[in-house]
Amino acid sequence: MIFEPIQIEISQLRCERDDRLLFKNLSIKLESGQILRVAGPNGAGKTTLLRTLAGLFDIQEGEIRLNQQPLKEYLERILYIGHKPQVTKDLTVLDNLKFLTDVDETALKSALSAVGLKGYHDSLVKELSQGQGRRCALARLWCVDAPIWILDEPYTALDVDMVKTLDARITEHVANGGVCLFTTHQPPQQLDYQTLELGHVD
Amino acid sequence: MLEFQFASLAAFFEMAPHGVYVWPVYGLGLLVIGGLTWVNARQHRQAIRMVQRNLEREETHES
Amino acid sequence: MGWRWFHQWGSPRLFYERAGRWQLVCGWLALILLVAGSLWGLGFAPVDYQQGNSYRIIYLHVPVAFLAQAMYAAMAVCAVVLFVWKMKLADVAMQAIAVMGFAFTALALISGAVWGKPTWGTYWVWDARLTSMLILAFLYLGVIGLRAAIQDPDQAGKACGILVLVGVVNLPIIKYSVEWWNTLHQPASLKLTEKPAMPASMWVPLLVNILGYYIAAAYLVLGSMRAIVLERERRATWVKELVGRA
Amino acid sequence: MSIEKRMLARELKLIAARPGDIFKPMWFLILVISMVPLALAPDSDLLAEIGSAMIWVATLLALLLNTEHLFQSDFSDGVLEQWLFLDRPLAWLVGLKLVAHWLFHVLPLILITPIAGLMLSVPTEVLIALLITLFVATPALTCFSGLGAALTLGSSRSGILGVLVMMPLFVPVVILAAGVLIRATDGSDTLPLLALLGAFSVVAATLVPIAVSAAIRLNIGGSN
Repeated sequence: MIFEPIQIEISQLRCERDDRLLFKNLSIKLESGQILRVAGPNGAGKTTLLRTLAGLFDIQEGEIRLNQQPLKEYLERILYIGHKPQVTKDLTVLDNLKFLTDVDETALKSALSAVGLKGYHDSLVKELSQGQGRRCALARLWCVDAPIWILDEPYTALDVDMVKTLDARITEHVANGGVCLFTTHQPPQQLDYQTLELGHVD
Repeated sequence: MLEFQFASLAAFFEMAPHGVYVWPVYGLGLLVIGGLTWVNARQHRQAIRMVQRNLEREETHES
Repeated sequence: MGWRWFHQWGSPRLFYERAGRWQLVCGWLALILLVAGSLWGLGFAPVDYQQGNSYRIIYLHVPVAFLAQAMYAAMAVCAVVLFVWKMKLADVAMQAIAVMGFAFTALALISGAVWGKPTWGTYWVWDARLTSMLILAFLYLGVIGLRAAIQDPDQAGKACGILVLVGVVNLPIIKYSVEWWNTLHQPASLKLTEKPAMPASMWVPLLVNILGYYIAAAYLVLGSMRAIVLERERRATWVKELVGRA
Repeated sequence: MSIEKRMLARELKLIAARPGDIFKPMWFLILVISMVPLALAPDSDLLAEIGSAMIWVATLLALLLNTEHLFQSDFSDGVLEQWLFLDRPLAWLVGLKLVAHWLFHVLPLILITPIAGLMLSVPTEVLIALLITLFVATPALTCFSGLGAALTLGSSRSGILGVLVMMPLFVPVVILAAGVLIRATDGSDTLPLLALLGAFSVVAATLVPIAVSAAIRLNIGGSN
């Protein structure tokens, strides 16, 4: 599906946590088709920035606007996958997806085969390996049509094949007019992205 | 209206027959208010000392 | 323009400076009032014909019990200010009041229990007032415990704010239900402080002491708030300057 | 499927996956009740007199233990933060979760109290009153313990803090319920008290979810 044009405007964002200034005067513009990698050392505020953009943290100072509208109006157009597992261990792969998405079962199953979990839909997440659990969480990228993707460490615990699959999916998503923001410590090879370096305040 | 109700100071401190109840209560009241005053002062001193230590650390860091 | 004072008080630095002066005034005033009121109540107020001298505990028990409840309400006001105006100083006040409020509640409980011994012949009776005071003490403990359990001060403040607001809505319900429960189980009992028309020679010193304890509470809360402000603002330039000068 | 249906379906599946969650509180309740005659005396008159109060307190404790970790696993798995992106206000979702919790976790607990009543030789009419008070009062208790659970989400070493924080707020409910039981023993009219208790539950069930959602949002805002 093709998304309507999106414009994310971050202006003069400033954030402090536990008495430490993480970033200030942060201004970025993002448009449909762009991929932004938020980089920086541990504790630089990457997760904080992503969570602020996803509306999970309150904005301390500055402004975030989506298509000239305040962020709050846009939350259902955001797909956020954090670095926590995002899946319930005691549920099956399919039930996990069913709770968070409003998509029919065939679409869910094709999403699962896209992430290499074909035939695993009836397995409990706790029976899967860590990488497979991560795949289950990422399967939502194949079945939810939110234009804005915010992915915190999506590559963690993924094997080479799955990294390629994910890169291809992100490329496809932005080609359709979506936007993707992510953090990672292993720079992906096959993506055409811009980088925002955090961790240089003071 | 203001007339001392006890025959002597000794009788006042004895406060028969309830001095054993009345005086400890007032003593405790004094202890609580005095104790909290002391705790506040100590907390204040500690905060100042902490800022001082931080300042010293910053100075040695810079030089 | 009318709001300027409000925002000025919200500034930690201005508060710290002004509160120092206020604290001094409150401290001396409380000392004078409390010494006068307590001596008056202990030595000069007439003896109660029913309870004898034990009733003189009233000059500590009643003011402290009033304060215990008033301070919970004050915490609720602080919680509202914190949520509506996002004023961090309100959270500082909430933290200070919780500890002081608990201390006064404990004092009210203990003085009530000691008073109970000569009156009822036992230290603890499930009297309506003592029971609601006990529950109030648990509520205070909850607020203190919750703050201690959460590391981030901002988050702890907001969590306590929610708890205090829920608590203050419940407090009157708790009070009335406890009173009703008390009549349900023990219809006629001797109340500690319910007296038919106290003579002026008895209630004037009580009034002096009530005022004195209120001002003493203000003195203690201001003192505690100053220490907390300093601690929380330890990285602010004004604190560093202040300490550097000293 | 609507979010409401999905929520209930998920709750049912979770129960199927962890049946122990339902049975442990029941086990606890019966165990506590069996301790009463052992600690007191096997005198059925005495037991009948204090029985209903003991069952009430034991059920209260079982409910608290049961609700204490209501949001904990969803919070640490990061599923709870996904609730913010669902197309409903958080307070509504929290309310649903509490309803589901009451239906699947609290109701079974109430349903086994007659067994506890038989163990303590509680008279039938009091037992019926006991069941009714539990039905009417537990929604409020569930909401408040849910709030305790939500407030302490962010602190890793909270222990039973959520229980300690919320317990004082149960006082009116316990007093009203005890009033109903006393009147049931006398044979006098219990309806006015039950109505009050019901009103308390209704108000709690409408307002407390808002506080719970504020507490959850606050803890999500603070976690990394």
